[in-house]
Amino acid sequence: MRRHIVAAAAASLVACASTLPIGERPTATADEQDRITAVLKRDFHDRGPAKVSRVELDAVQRTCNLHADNPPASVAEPLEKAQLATIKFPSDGRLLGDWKNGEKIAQSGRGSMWSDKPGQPAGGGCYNCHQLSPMEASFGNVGPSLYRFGKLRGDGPDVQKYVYGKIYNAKAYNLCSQMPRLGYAGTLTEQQIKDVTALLLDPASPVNQ
Amino acid sequence: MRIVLCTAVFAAALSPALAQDAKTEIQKYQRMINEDSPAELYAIEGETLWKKKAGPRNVSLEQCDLGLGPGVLKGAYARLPRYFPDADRVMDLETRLLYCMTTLQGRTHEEATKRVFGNDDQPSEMEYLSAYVASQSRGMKMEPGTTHPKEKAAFELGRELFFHRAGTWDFSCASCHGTEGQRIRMQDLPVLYKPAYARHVIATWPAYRVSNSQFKTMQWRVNDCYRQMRMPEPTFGSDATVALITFLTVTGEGEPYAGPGTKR
Amino acid sequence: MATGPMKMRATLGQAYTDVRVLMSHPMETGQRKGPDGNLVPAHFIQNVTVKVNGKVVVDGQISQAVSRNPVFSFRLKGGAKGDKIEVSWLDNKGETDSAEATVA
Amino acid sequence: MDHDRRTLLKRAAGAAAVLAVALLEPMRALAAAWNKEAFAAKNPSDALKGIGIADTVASNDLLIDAPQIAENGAVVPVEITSNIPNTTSIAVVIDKNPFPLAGKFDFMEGALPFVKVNLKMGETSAVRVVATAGGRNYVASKDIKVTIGGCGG
Repeated sequence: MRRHIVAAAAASLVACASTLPIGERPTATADEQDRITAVLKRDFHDRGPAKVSRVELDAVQRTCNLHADNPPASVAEPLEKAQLATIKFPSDGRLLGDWKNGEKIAQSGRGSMWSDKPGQPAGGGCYNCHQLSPMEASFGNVGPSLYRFGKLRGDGPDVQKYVYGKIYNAKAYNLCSQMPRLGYAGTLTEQQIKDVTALLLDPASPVNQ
Repeated sequence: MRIVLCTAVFAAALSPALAQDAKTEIQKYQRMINEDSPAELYAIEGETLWKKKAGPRNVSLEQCDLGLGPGVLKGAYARLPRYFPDADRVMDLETRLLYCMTTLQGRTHEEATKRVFGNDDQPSEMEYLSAYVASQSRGMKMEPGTTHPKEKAAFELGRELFFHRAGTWDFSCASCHGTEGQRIRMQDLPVLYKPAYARHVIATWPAYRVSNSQFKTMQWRVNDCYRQMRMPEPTFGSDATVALITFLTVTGEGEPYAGPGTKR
Repeated sequence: MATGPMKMRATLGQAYTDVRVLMSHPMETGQRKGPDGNLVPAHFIQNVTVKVNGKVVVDGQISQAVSRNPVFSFRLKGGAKGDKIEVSWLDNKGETDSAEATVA
Repeated sequence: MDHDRRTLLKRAAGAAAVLAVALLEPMRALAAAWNKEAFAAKNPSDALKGIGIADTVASNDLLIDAPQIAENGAVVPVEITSNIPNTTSIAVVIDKNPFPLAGKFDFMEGALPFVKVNLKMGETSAVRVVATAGGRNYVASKDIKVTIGGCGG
C-alpha cells in the first residue's frame, strides 16, 4: 500500500521533496494485485491467441507476487504439491523421444504469442535461458547450464521423470521459478516434451558429448 | 546463491577465455553498428511529417504542445513523460503526439492509431515523428515529471506492473530485467529497475534496430516485450503503457539524452 | 518500402578526409515475403559513386547483400576545407539520389 | 558539417517523368555498368572469375576490421583497408551467401583504398576481400559468426 501513502503524502505535504522509491523491489498484497489485474483488463486487448483472460492470476502467480518470488516453505510446499499433481505423464510410459527434434524445439522461441500463426509448431525457447548443445554458442544464462545433463545425472527412470515433469510444470519443483510451465500452459505437446527430455538425457544427444 | 551456482556451471562448461572473447566481440559489434546510425534518416523524414498539413483541419503538428509550449521542440522529449493539464493525464511522447493529431489536426483516434508500428514495408508516422522530436533533445538531461500526484501515481503503477507476474508463461518484466548478469541468448539484459542500468537505456530509445532494420519507439518496445511475455496486447497509449514508460524513465533520469540510438 | 532522404558529412582529418554517408533504401533481396505472402521484388542499389569537385574518385558496384539503409565510409587523400564532395547512387529500378557536402 | 540535398528525381518520377528521365541520364551514363554476371554467380570462385580474378596471393597488408561475432546477420559492419601500394580495386565476397559477391569498389586518384559498409550475412561464413594492385590480386579473409539474438520468434 506504499503507493497510497506516497499519494497522500504528496497531496498533504506540498513542500516535501519528492522521493520516489527508485531502485526498490515492491511486494504486492492481494488487493494491489487485484487492482493491477483490473488495469490490465482495461488497458490490454485480445490479439490472436493471446486473450485478455490470460491476465487472471492463479494461486502460484498470486503467491509469488505477494512474496516477491520468495515465499516461506510452509506456503510454497502445498502449492508445489498441487502443481505436481497437474503433470500428465505419457500413458505409454515412454518419456524419451527424438533428441534431434528436441534440439529444434529448444532452438525455437515461437509459441503462445499473438504473432504466432495458428498451426505452426511451438518451441520451448530453451536456448534463450540455458546452455545445452555445445554446438550452439548463442545461449542465455537465466537458467543453469544443462550441458552434459544426462552424462552427469544418468538417464534412469527417476531422472527421466524429473526432466519430463520439470519441462511440463517447473513450478512443481520450485514454486517461483522463472521457467514457464510449458506443458501445463499448453505451449508444448506431450511428444514435444518427450523430444526435449531426450535432448537432455539421450546418450547420443550432442548435449551429452 | 542461484547466480553463483549458474556462473560456476557456465564457467566450467565454456573456457573463460572463450566466453571473454565472445563478450569483447559482441561489444565490438555494438560499437561498430553505433558509429553511423540510419536513425538520422528517420529524423529527417520526421521533420517533413511534422511540418506537413494533415487531417480534416489541414494543419501541421507545428503548434503541438509537447510540454514546453506550442511548437517548442528543443528539450521537450527530455521532459517526458509528464502530466498535461489540458488532457488531465500523464503522457509519453507518442501518446502526446496522438493527442495533437486528434485535437489539432482533427483526426479520429481510430484513424490516427491505425498504424502506429511500422513493418519491413513501411515505417509508421509515429516512428518518423518520434525520431525527429527525440533528436531535438540530444545532449539534454532526461528529466521526466515526478512532482504532480498523477506523475507519482504513474511511477507507482509502472513499478507494480514491472514486477507483476501474470500470463501464460508467468512472466513479469523483472523475469528478464530483474537480476544482474543475466543474458537471453548472447544479449545482456539490463536490470531496468536500477538507475545504473536504466540510465543508458532511457538515453538511447527510441532507436534504430538492426535486427529488422526498422526504427522503433518506446511504445513498441513495451508492446513487443508483452508479446514475448505471452500476454495479451497492451493498447497503444493506454495508462498502463504510459505508467511503465514513466517508471522506466524516472528510474533512468539524469542521463543526457544520446539518442535516437542504434540497437541490435 | 520506398526510398527516402540521404545524409552525409565530410570531415578533414590529419591523414585523410573522412566521408560518411547514410542512404534510405529498402535493399530488397527479392527473397522476402511481403504481408500478402508474395515475394517482394528485388529493389537494391547497384552503383555508388563518390566525386570530389566533380571528379569521380570511387566507383562502387554493390549487391543486395548490403544492409537496408546503407551506411558507407570512404577516405579521400588530402583534401581541403571547401572541397565539394558528392555521393550518388543508382538502383536496379533506375531510381537515383545524391547528396553533397563541403569538407569541414 | 552536415548538408542534405535531396534531389527531386525519385519523387518526380511519376509527376514529371520526362524531366526525371532527362536528369537521370547523366547519372546512368556516369555509373559504370553493373556486372550482372559476377553478382549472379552462386559460388565464390565464379563470382571472382566474373570480375576477372582467378589467381590470388594472401596478403597481410589487406586488413578486414569486423566483429568475429555478429548479433544479427542483417547488419554486419565490415571495414576494409588496403595498405598495398597502388591498390585500384577492392572486392568483397561472402562465401556462404546465396550470391557471394557483395561489392566491388574501384579507387581512382584522390581516394584511399578503404571502405566501410554494413553487409547482410545469411549464416556464419568467411568474408573474403580481394584487392587488385599493379595487375596482381591479393586476398585476405575473416570468419564471422552470425548468432541468434534476443527472445521470441
